[in-house]
Amino acid sequence: MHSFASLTVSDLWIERAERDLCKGLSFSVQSGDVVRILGENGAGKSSLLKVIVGILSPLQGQIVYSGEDVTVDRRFLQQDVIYLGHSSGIKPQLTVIENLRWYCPDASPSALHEVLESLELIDHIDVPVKKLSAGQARRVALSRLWLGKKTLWLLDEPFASLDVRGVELLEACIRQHASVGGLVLLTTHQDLPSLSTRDVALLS
Amino acid sequence: MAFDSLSAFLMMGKHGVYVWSAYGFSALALIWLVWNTLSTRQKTRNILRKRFVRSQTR
Amino acid sequence: MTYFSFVRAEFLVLWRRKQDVLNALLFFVIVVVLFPIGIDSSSEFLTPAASGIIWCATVLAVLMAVDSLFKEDYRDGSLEQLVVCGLSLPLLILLKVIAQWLAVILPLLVIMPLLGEMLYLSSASLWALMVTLLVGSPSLFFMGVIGAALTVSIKQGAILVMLLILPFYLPVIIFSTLAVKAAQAGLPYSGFLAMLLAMSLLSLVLSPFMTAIAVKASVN
Amino acid sequence: MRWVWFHKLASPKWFYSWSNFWALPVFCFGCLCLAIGLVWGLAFAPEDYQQGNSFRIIYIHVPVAMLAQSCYLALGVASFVFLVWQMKMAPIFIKAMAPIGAVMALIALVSGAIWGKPTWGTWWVWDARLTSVLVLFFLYMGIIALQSALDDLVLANKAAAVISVVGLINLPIIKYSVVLLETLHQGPTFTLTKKPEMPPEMWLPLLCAVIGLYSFVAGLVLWRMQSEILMREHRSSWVKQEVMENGL
Repeated sequence: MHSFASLTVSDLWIERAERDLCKGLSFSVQSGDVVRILGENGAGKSSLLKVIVGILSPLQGQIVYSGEDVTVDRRFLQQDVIYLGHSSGIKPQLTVIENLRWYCPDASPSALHEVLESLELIDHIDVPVKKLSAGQARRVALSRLWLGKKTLWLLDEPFASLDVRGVELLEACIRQHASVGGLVLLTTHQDLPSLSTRDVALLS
Repeated sequence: MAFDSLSAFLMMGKHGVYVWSAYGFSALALIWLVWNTLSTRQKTRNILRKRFVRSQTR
Repeated sequence: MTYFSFVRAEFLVLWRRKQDVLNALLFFVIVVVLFPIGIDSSSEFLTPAASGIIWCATVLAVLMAVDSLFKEDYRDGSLEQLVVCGLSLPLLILLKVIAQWLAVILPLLVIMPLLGEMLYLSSASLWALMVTLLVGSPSLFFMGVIGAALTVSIKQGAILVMLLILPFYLPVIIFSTLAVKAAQAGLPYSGFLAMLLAMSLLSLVLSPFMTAIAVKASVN
Repeated sequence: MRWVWFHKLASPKWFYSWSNFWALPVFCFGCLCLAIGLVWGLAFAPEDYQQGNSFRIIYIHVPVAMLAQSCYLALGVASFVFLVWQMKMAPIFIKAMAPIGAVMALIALVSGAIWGKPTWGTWWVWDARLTSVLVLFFLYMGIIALQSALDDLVLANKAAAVISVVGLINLPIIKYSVVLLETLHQGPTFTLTKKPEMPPEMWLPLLCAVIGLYSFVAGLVLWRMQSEILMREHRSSWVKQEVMENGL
């Protein structure tokens, strides 16, 4: 499904609101890796993901994605990434299916149906998202992972407000993605025994 | 000197009120600007000095 | 996400929020109605003042509509997604503004003959007024959207947007009212329309880039 | 090598010590020039044959109005530089300049209005120049309000720069439009520009006051920028040394 991909971050310095979050952070991720970013609250886990995806700019450092230097222009990386932040980016006025058609216009109806079936959203397909519960809305956002054919996943607290079943589904999904050569970076306080993860620690 | 006496200078013909009120307002505004600038400068230094002293004693 | 699916979603959201557009329209009508009631309802006052009244009301209604353009997206996180989706952000903003413009200005043009009648405008000058609206209003949207993007992270940003953006609307109001007055006097007014068109085109070219800078700085 | 000074200017530390040296002399020179110009203009310049002594307001009104526009020009250029080259000093300059520009525009408005009363018989005329200075004042206030409303420093920098650049592009259009509006309306009976030429004993003090005010404002800006630099760079060691060792 994916050709070989890699993400290399070297000597990254991040400053937010007059605070140094990263001082010369370096790490590298390759196809098949699931990397957990560890750190206390406020250590800059979310900021690190935002820097990688291009919402924030680092003070200095270099970001290389699959051999291409994307430090200045993140376009190449952004075409191959799914980023899920604290707020999921799902429009509450639109229905479940409309949201998915917006984000993943290429997905075939059968694929859409299958994913919504497995996420137990199939009964709510024509319900505006604002009428769903928080957990269900989260599942709508996560269903992009199944549908969008992108290599790099940057997930900020993906397990928040998911029930046990949802966590299982997501773990399975991440495992599957890694096994076909995807890259996953996630922040979570949860232990993920079923996933073989590597950790990157942010010291505060 | 375009005026014969000090009182003529202050009267400015019949326009003394206008001239002196315009200059008065301008002077007030400019003095406020200078005061604001210098006091901000002093305040910044005081704040920073306090902060540095506190971090040294800790 | 593709440009097409983005536009489709934009129009769907606008359709779901049609109450907002209706509110802006009602606000516009009420502001217009205030003038005959508050100042003078005779045709001697209203006919020459009509274009100014309608343009001032339009400006306020547009600012209200534009101010909310990014608010929802900022709150639900889809603004972030627009920044990182790999598509050109200025182009997405351009599409978004065009969609909003259609949703606000088209209904406004539809009720314009009614208001023209209420303010005793002759049909020739009503035409001139509608043309100035059509040609001039894009620049209102494109300039307003910069202010909206700058203040999207502030809770009570509406007043600030007015303070920031209203001075820039001055030329548009002046050119349009002059055009309508020229039409009322039977003079040619195409020069003013050309000015309005030039302003709209200039803001169309520059504003998406400025707004993109502002959006990127706001979503962090 | 020729650009060395420019790159140095971009470094807050270098700029701080540079401005430490220049601010006071520039400011004092400005005060002196301004004082000479004003005393000369108020007491020694000949009376205007048309407006009488009320024309003496020109010696504060014109310099201040020029400064109000020049400050905005500088603001706009600095913003453009910031948006294109991300120069660190530019937002500091914007932050320091905006309040000064606002005060200048305000003085220009008030002194203009006071001048208008004896000349036109009314405090306010929708004259093109008065209107455009009023708009200028609104622009300054908008920038200041925006900066104080945004807590995030990065965002506040960008926001002020964006709105200043947009203002810089728009100002000529605004000016053109109000001039157009005025020429199509009935103009005021007396205009300030009708007079053919000023004699040198009238415009020399004006020139002196203009130069003085420019220099005065330059000194103020340097001081304001110094405070802003100290605040923003408070984590670097040179600021600590500067604050702890060199008192005022």
